[in-house]
Amino acid sequence: MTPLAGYLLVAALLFAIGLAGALTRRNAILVLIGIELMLNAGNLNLIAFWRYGPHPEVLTGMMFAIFSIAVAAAEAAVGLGLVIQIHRHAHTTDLDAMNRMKG
Amino acid sequence: MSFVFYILSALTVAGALAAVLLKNTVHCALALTVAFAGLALLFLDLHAQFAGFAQILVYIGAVAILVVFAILLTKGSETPKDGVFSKTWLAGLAVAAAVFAVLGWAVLQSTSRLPQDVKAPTVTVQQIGQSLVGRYVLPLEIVAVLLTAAMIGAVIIALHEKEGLQ
Amino acid sequence: MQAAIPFAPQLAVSPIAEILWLIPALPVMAAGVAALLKQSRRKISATLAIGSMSFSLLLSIVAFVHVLTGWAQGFAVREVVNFTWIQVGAASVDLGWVLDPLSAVMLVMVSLVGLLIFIYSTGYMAHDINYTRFFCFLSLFAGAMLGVVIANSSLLLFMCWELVGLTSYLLIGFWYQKPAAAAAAKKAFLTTRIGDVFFLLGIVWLFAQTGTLLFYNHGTGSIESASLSVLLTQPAALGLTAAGAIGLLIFAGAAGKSGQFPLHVWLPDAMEGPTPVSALIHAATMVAAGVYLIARVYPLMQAGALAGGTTMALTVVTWVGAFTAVFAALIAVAQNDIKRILAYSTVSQLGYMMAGLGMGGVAVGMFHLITHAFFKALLFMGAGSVIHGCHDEQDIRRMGGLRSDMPLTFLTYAIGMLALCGFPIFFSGFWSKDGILEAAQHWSVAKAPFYMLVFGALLTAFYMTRQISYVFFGQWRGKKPAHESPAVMTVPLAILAFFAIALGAIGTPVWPWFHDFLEGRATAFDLHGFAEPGLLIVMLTSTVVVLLGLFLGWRLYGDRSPRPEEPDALERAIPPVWAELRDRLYVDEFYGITVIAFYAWWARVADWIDRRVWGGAVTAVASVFALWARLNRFLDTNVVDGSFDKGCDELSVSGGLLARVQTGRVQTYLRILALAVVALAAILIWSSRA
Amino acid sequence: MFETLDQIFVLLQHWLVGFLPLAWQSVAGVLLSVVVIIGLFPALFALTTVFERKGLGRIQNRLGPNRVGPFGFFQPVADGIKSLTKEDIVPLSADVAVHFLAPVLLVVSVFMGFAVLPMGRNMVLVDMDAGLLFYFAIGASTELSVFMAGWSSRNKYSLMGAMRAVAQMISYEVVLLLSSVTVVMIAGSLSLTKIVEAQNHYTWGLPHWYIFTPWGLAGFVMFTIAATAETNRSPFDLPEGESELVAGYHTEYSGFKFALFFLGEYLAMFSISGLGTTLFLGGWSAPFSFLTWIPSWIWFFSKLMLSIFVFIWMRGTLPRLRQDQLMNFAWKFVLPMCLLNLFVAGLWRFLGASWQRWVFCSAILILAYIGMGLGEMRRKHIGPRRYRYAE
Repeated sequence: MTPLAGYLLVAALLFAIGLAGALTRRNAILVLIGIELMLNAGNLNLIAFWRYGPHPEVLTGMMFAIFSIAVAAAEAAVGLGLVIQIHRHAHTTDLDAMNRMKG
Repeated sequence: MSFVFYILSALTVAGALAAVLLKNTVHCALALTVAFAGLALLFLDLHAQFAGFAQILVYIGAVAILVVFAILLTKGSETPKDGVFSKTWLAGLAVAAAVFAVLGWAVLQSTSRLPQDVKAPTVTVQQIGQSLVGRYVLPLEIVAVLLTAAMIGAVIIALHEKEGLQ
Repeated sequence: MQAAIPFAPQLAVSPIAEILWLIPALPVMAAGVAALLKQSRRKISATLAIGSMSFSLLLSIVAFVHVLTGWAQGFAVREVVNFTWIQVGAASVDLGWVLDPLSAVMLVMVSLVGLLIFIYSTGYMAHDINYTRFFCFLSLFAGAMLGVVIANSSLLLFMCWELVGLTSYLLIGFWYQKPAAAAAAKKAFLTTRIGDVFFLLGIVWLFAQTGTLLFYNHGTGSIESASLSVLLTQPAALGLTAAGAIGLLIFAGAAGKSGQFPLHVWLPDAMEGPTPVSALIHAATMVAAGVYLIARVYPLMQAGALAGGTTMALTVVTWVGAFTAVFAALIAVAQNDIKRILAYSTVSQLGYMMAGLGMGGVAVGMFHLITHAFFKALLFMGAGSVIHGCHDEQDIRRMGGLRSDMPLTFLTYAIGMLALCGFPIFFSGFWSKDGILEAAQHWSVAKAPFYMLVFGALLTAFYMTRQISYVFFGQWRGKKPAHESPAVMTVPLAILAFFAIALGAIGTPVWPWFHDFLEGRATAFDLHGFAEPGLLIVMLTSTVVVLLGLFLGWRLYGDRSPRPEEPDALERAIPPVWAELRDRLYVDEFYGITVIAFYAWWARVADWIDRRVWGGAVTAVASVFALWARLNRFLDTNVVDGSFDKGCDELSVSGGLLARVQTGRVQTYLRILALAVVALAAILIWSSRA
Repeated sequence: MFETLDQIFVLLQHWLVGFLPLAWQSVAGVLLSVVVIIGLFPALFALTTVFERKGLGRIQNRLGPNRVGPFGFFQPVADGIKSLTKEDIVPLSADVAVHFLAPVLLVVSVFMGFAVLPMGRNMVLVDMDAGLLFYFAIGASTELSVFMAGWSSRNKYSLMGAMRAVAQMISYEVVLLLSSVTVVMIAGSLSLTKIVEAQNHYTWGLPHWYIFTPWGLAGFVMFTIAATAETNRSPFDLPEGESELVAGYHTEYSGFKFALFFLGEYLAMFSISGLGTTLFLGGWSAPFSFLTWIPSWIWFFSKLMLSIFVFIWMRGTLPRLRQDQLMNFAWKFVLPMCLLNLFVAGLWRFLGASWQRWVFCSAILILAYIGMGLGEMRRKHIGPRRYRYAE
């Protein structure tokens, strides 16, 4: 079992956990947390591949990870803003309650 | 497979599990930060110093705080009466398990083809900076634009309907 | 006659030539600014226009002096500044400007007269609401005209030419609320367009033949010997060379602008515009543009002429000019509108210029153009002053005895009138017209033009006498008493009057300064100028003719004032002729029943075709489709609908089933998504496993 | 002689580690330094408290502590004993785990900041290539512990204090980062030791500290402001504004946990002063070339104490701001100035070693300062305000 495989398995586990959280929690914010976890699993994969890949000096994987971190930050900001607005509007963050498009 | 790796991955996975399973939302957020920290340490373990610090700075310094703010603003800190898991949690769990099974299967399938332990690459911040403004300058610009747009968008979204508040 | 100075082309361009473009640019800029001003900013716009114009005048004078010094040092200045505007593969569209005696003289004349007219307008238009707009148009016009003058590229010239046309349209129709003015503007625009089409054709042809748009370009220009020889070898239709044909086309354009015979109809109507406009456009500048154009492309017109001989193009120019001169003069005799008379006299004088160009060369025509510009502007502005003084009365039969009411106007007007008639010795008109007559006498082709022009001179003297005695002698026949105009209007009159006299001095046979200047010869003062064969005869004839004209005019109209309603003296003498003349020889009517009628008929035909033929076809097709549609409806209602409704029900049921999936729950979607990913990944791995 | 004096601590460490087998030496060396730091700065903290109280006393025209020991210098000892022996009260409804973790986390994360500060020539715990980034990453995580403290003690004063603190810290962290980035731009490195080295030159006996350049001065001023806000010191001490919220996020803390918060606050002050010193004041380099013989660590700590004194001075002098003033100031004045300063630093680098760059850069900054200042003065809108997190 190579170290890379280990990292990949951890990443997969994280991804699965995040997905489970996103799929099972009711609170929209926690769904977002799950999504963040999935993103981070992806980052871990990127870094691991960069580290054990053929050309680490090109930095592709790390750059990818850094950019995805930035994108994740943006995503979190917008997502949470949406959640807050929804809460103001519907006074709930329960996803089971939020199943209508009409206000 | 170093000893450190096991510790860190255990910490990370534990944090993630806690973040998903805990009842109290704020606890979830704090556990999430633990997971983030574990990930950052994993990055350091992978000699990705810069990425690790960036991870801490962005996720623990910004995203976690954002989440916390959001929780408090949506009064989500108190746990709801009727369970924190949706009615269809079983299906979700099954799906997640399936995903993990497939991914794990894929990894194990290809483990023979994965490269063995190669010597750690040494990258200085200098190199990262140069490639950021050199080879990857276009993505950098795009990300900059994206962040600006996201900031404005978030502000617009989160702004009150009523004017004159900050 | 001295030998011409060998033409020394100048490669080094003097600074003044470099900035020559400023001369037209300044007024255009002023116009641009004025266009943005509010209507209430009257002072600013007037100041802008006059200021820019005076700058242009300054520059023009500098340029003129530069050319003069060059000439005095013994070489004909011709400085060109060219640049490429658009580069299309090998061909390039070049623009540029030229500074040579011709353009220099014209520049000074246009900017000087223009400036005077601007100043005059501040008084004349003082009570107009659209004062600002007026000055905007005026400066734009002046800029365009100056552009025509300096243009060294047929394209640039054409652009400015069209701009001149546009602005004249705007200015003639300035009082667009008057239907007559609007109609006149439209008429002027369309009529000149007819000429411009030919002009454009000529330019295109010239470009196609010579491959360059530039007139002068250090020997490679389109009207320089190199390309002229090319043009001469190209035969065109009916025994013309390409050069001749192009020349004729360009002349058509010139005729349009300068109101030569077939296209003269717009000029008299254009008097509907404000009087300064009439003075500017229809005396000094725009109508002169045609003449100037011919002078500019004179090498082209003259190409292939044997020594002292003439060419087809020039012959045509001559005949048209001479005919127009007599024809317009005849009509002018029987007009009662003070400005119309002047308009027709302008047409006839332009005819003189054309004839002069045709027979005597650039100098002769241009000299008359310059002198005429001054005294005709003077006359027009005098007329404007009279109209102003008589409270916008234009009918000369309702005036009279004004010489006591408005002495200054009378004095200047009389000077202008004498200059126009060509009163001997003292007046510029005499010398310039004399030059033309002399050229006509020496013309090798035919003598007829000479006699026509002499007759024209007689008529000119006659109708001017008639007009002046109607307006200034006898006693007042109007309603309200007249008053003298303000100084701002009379001072320009005085200045122009001075020029109307003084200009003659530079064109006498004794000291043919102007001719030599234009043709680049050393000049000298020698009394043998009179000794030239036949010159004295010519001078004598013209003198006699003029005096005769004056005598007749005075005899018939002098110092007695018929009441407006009672018929004209000449009318009593020869009624039928009079009627003919009064109705302007029915040219407009002729056009009315020919050209316009034809167009109207053709429009009706087209209309008929539209309605009947195409309309019918369309209706037929439509009805076919309607029939088909009915059939379809029958089928639908009875056959299709039943099955279709059935199908719809089926669909809605199954849709209902599918809609169950669309719970609107994010997590459901995410779940399905994840499942799909799982399936895909599984397939992928399975396939790659083997 | 001076060399040994300069390097004395380094030599000492090597000598001590020398006793151990080679395999452990590196680890042992690090541990030793950590122990030293952990020992040193709390002592400094103790000293500072008494200095601060006496200094404030002077400023407010009173004596301050003067009972315990000579001139009351043993006051901190008494305080320490008191806080250790006091009962540790945990509110009933508090979230025990978080309530306990918060102060620990705070102190730990603050301590970690010292790891990258060069306290003298060759005297840095870990000479990291991305030292500054590390510092900020760690600094960012203190906010979380503050929030934990505020939230876990289930008290609206604590919560409000915490939220204020977090909001303020986030706002001013941006400023802190941006004002430091100028230094990174010029020095061309994120490593603090390299930054110090870059400033350790002299012309005519005067040092090349970054504070002596237009952008450096502006950056330093803004850095100081941000640092004051980051450490919740007066005039930015709203989070623990006694008059409004009893003691902010550590209202519900007592005994040793409270002491930990106290310690954490002062340690944060030390570390950020150290950072400022390193970035702008030339770290451990001597102010004049003829004073280089004085050991570098003396210079570092004297500069540190100097900036501490400035902190105390400000606290004694300036009144507390209002929340909206704080925020407006951060986002509408300091942040734009920081961005401008970035541009100016770029210009400085671009213009190279020419006299014009002094003129241009100072002119731009001064004009911008005056212009924006006037603008801010003109539009002062004071009215009812509500804060998002207080709804």
